Amino acid sequence: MSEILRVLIIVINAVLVENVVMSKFLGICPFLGVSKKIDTAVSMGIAVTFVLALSSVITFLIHYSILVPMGMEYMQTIVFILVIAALVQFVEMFIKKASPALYKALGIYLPLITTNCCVLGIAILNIQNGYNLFYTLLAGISGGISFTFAIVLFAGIRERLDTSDIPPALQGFPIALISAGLMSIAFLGFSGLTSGLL
Amino acid sequence: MNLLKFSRGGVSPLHSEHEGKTLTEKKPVVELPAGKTVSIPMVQNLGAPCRPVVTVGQEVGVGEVIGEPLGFVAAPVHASVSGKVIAVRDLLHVNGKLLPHVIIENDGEYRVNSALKAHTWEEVAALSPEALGKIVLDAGIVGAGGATFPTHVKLSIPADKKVDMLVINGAECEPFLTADYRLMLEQSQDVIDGIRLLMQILSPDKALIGIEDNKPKAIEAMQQAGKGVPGVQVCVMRTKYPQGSEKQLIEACTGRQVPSGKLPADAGCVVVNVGTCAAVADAVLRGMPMVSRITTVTGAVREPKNVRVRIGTSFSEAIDFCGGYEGDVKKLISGGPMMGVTQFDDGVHIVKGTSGILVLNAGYANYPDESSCLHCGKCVYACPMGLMPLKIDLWSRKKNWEMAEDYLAMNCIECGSCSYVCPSKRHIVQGIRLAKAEIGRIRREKAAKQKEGGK
Amino acid sequence: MKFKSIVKNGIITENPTFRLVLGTCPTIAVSTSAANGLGMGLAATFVLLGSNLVISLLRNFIPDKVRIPAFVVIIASFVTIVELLMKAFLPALNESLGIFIPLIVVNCIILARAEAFASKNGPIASAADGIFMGLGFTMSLVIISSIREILGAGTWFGAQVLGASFQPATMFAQAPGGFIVFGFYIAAANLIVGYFEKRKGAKA
Amino acid sequence: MEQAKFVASSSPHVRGRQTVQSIMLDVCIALLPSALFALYRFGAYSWAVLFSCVAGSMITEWACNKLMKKPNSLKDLSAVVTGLMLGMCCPPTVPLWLPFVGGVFAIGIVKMPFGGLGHNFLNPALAARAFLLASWPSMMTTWSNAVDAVSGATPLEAYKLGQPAGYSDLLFGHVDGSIGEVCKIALLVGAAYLIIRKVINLNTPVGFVVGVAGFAWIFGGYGGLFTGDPLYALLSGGALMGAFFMCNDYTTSPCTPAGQFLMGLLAGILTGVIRRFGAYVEGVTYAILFLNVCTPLIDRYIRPKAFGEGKAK
Repeated sequence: MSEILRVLIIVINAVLVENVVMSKFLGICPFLGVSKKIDTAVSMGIAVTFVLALSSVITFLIHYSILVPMGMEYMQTIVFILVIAALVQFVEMFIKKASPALYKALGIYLPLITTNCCVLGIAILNIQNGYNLFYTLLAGISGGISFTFAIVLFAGIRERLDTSDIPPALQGFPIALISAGLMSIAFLGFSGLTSGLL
Repeated sequence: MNLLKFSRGGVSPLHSEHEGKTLTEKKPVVELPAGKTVSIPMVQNLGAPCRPVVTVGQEVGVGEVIGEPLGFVAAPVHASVSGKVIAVRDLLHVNGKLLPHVIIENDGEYRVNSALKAHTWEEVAALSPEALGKIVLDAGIVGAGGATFPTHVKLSIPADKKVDMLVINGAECEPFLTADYRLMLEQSQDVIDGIRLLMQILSPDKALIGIEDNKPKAIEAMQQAGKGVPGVQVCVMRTKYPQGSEKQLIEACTGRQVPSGKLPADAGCVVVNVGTCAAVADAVLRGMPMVSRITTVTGAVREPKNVRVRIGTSFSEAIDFCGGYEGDVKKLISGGPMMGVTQFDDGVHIVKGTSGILVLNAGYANYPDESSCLHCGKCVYACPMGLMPLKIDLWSRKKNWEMAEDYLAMNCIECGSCSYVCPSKRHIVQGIRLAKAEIGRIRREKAAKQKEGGK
Repeated sequence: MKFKSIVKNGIITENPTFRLVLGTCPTIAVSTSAANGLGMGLAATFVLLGSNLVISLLRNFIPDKVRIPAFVVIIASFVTIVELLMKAFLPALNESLGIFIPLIVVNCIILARAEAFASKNGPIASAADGIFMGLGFTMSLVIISSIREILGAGTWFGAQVLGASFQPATMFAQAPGGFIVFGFYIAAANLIVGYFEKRKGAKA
Repeated sequence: MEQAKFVASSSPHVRGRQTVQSIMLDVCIALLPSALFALYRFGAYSWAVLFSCVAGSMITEWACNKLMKKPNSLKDLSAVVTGLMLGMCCPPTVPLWLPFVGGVFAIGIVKMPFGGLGHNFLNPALAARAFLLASWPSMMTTWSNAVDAVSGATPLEAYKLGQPAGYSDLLFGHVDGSIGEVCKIALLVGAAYLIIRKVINLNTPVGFVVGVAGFAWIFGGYGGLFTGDPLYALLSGGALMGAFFMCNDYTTSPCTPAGQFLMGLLAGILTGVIRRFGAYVEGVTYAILFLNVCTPLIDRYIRPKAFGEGKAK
């Protein structure tokens, strides 16, 4: 099979079949927290995708060029989280200088990304799955797209919930979680979609 | 036949049912004698009100000016009977507010004010458009279809705009109302005369008379009367509500769309109701200002009728003339059932824009209980303005005016098609109206703030 | 008494799960069985206890500017300890919790307690706060995972509880079940707590 | 102020005849041919399944209203419709408690927590079917029945195995499948009734049919592109049921003409994708559910062209 098709299938797999939020349970905090409006959800998604792509590559390089040679794989968690925290800080500073407009749109979301577990989670998974650099980058980007996809759809639903008469006891987080659960029912149908192709 | 229609939406209220227009469409217009007194409101048009210029005790003749306009967008008010002014005081108006009325004791002589002057066609031919426009203004002519926009304002086209189409509104798309229909049948010559006069003022390329295909006799009559008048043409339109709305009518007759937020003149059109045309003819050729009009009194009254009624006659007099109420009446509406305004009391008085008096009994007038919006989209299909009424209404109820504005609440013409089709019986128009009011208020506040900031 | 309020805070008034809605990822991901829930809860409790204690001890030495990175390093160290211990002694549990063990690092509960409590209070109070916050989290996890295990597999801590004729609804063990049960759990917990608070308010 | 003589209200003062109740009743009537066919083909047990579904949803609706202290909403018949729709998608062999649980799920979790009729974002019947399918997969895919014990594979399964059923069998329902979806003629009669009664419009169904048939034609065949059988794809499984009864569910589909067509088209294509590549044999349920999730976005960004907007003169 051609390489391009394979890449496409990997992205589809990440977005629909093994969606980070809907089936891997990563990044649920921002998924619930930053999904009240579609516009902010889109911004958050872009920011996460950006950081994910960068952090995947950097953690990959650090893991194989520093940790493995030194036999310190057990330090993975500490090192990765520090790298991600530093990276987010750096990206924030860089965007602030390079594009104030972008900073205005994404600025407040960037610090939140440090504690977004899909960033650390995907970095660790990449190592666990033994991906090479190309697939690590691909996993980072498709993970970001996957998160963006889920959060934007969810934001659409939540905007609509704003005009509904939700019973008081369920308002806020409960209905958001129930909506997310029902949404993941809809995602169940994609299971096995790419298994025959990968 | 290829029928004309506006491009989107619309509903067919009461179409197949033998209620509505059949009640009165075969009834010739009869004169409704004015009562002992008439109470003429000083607010009879969209725009500025009038100031009473008569004093208590003064004798007035039919057609004498009793209210002078306070502004450009206003038309003078004339006495509709002859007699003595007995009071000037605040009374309930059809718009629901307490407003000044001039009350005249009717002496029954209908003595016409001597200052009025009729013109022959030869005299008319010598008049400039401005002079003709002045006659229209002095005659207090306002849009007779119900919107009551002063006609002379419509006729003064800004220099940067060119009007090439005069569109005459004979659609009468509201259920129940037949006043314009009877007018077109019985006074087709007056309507054509009015059109000729208006054409002299505006010099358009064409005058299109839009009539719905459920009024074949009116179409025939107008075609007959309009024969030989250059540029006049009858457009037969498919029966669909709200065909008689200005923007929809223009689209149906000319194929042009008035840009959103703009006036018909921006599409090169002026729209005038057939009743207004007849009033123009009256004013110019007979010298009589707008002191009476044809109104349909219908619904739950014993003898529904089309009547020619003098301005200032009370609703109760009109209803008594038509045999009084029938059955358990619940609603009294000034205008048609789709856009008319409900009245608390039948003591209000007929104004220049009262195209109908509709009485609904309990079976009809029940104010349905709402249920939740199903998002069925029927209102989206029905909306002639291409809006999403359900969204505006939903956001309006959550007091989220930005979202309501985002869904183009301000484009709404309040035709009621959305509420009509709604299976959940939601009062969509009401919600949109609220949103429009709030958005308007916010815009005005913003403008005021900017002005202050500018200083 | 302060201790009592710490207990109450951790388990009820500021329960990380149903009041603050923090740490949602592990709550949904690992609550497929009661044993997993308990394991995850205790692991998080251990990290909370350790990080709260150490941070509280070091609170006067850490410069304010590098406060957050320092906290993260401390938390990550404890997570690593848990990771290694689990790998060594509870390999089965480690396997089923998988990636969510290292992800305790980014569990917002822990950083939130470090920032909000441990950096401002003494070591004993901080340790107590860590324990009871952890227990509050564990309690929620055990409740949610018990519901999911019973409905989704008919078992509780692996033991058959609902007779053999019961046909388990496997959806509750899958993703949708996690979200939905969690949602209803928050609603129910808030209703119950609200009811008692209201009654107490009425008494007082 | 003195007692007003007349009622004052906002215009318009006349309303159309269609009500929520009349619409729901029409849907029930439209489902009747399929239900009658099921009675003929699968026997009385199939009606027991339908009743179990309806009972589950009605009881839950009543209980939820009690619990939330809301007025009883049973009389709008929406719970009946949800129950019937769910029953129509169940195999005729399920144990009776299963559809009941499905009805409870449809109303108690998919519909009422969001505020009841009109507020849910997933089609309750389909979501409940997905729930049943995810929870009790074997029961939900056991088709063999007492009437003829020969078969055991639905037309879609047969197609994958290379032994497709004949068109007339598909059309007249001589195949295995869920209670309501086997007889296409009955479904089409019901759909025609709904169209005549102006309950549904054709935007979504046409989009869905085009999507399913187009995808099946291009990618559905096993001999390369453009070798698929679009008619077979339409007549098998729940495609027609999905097109005319599920996809265009008012609440969970877009409300603009363009949005409705788009939603139908995408759902149709996705159905094809899941049927062809997915783990499930039938993809209608999940495809429509997924498009339900997308509906708020479609409604947000696909708007009708407003009168006089962007067209100067």
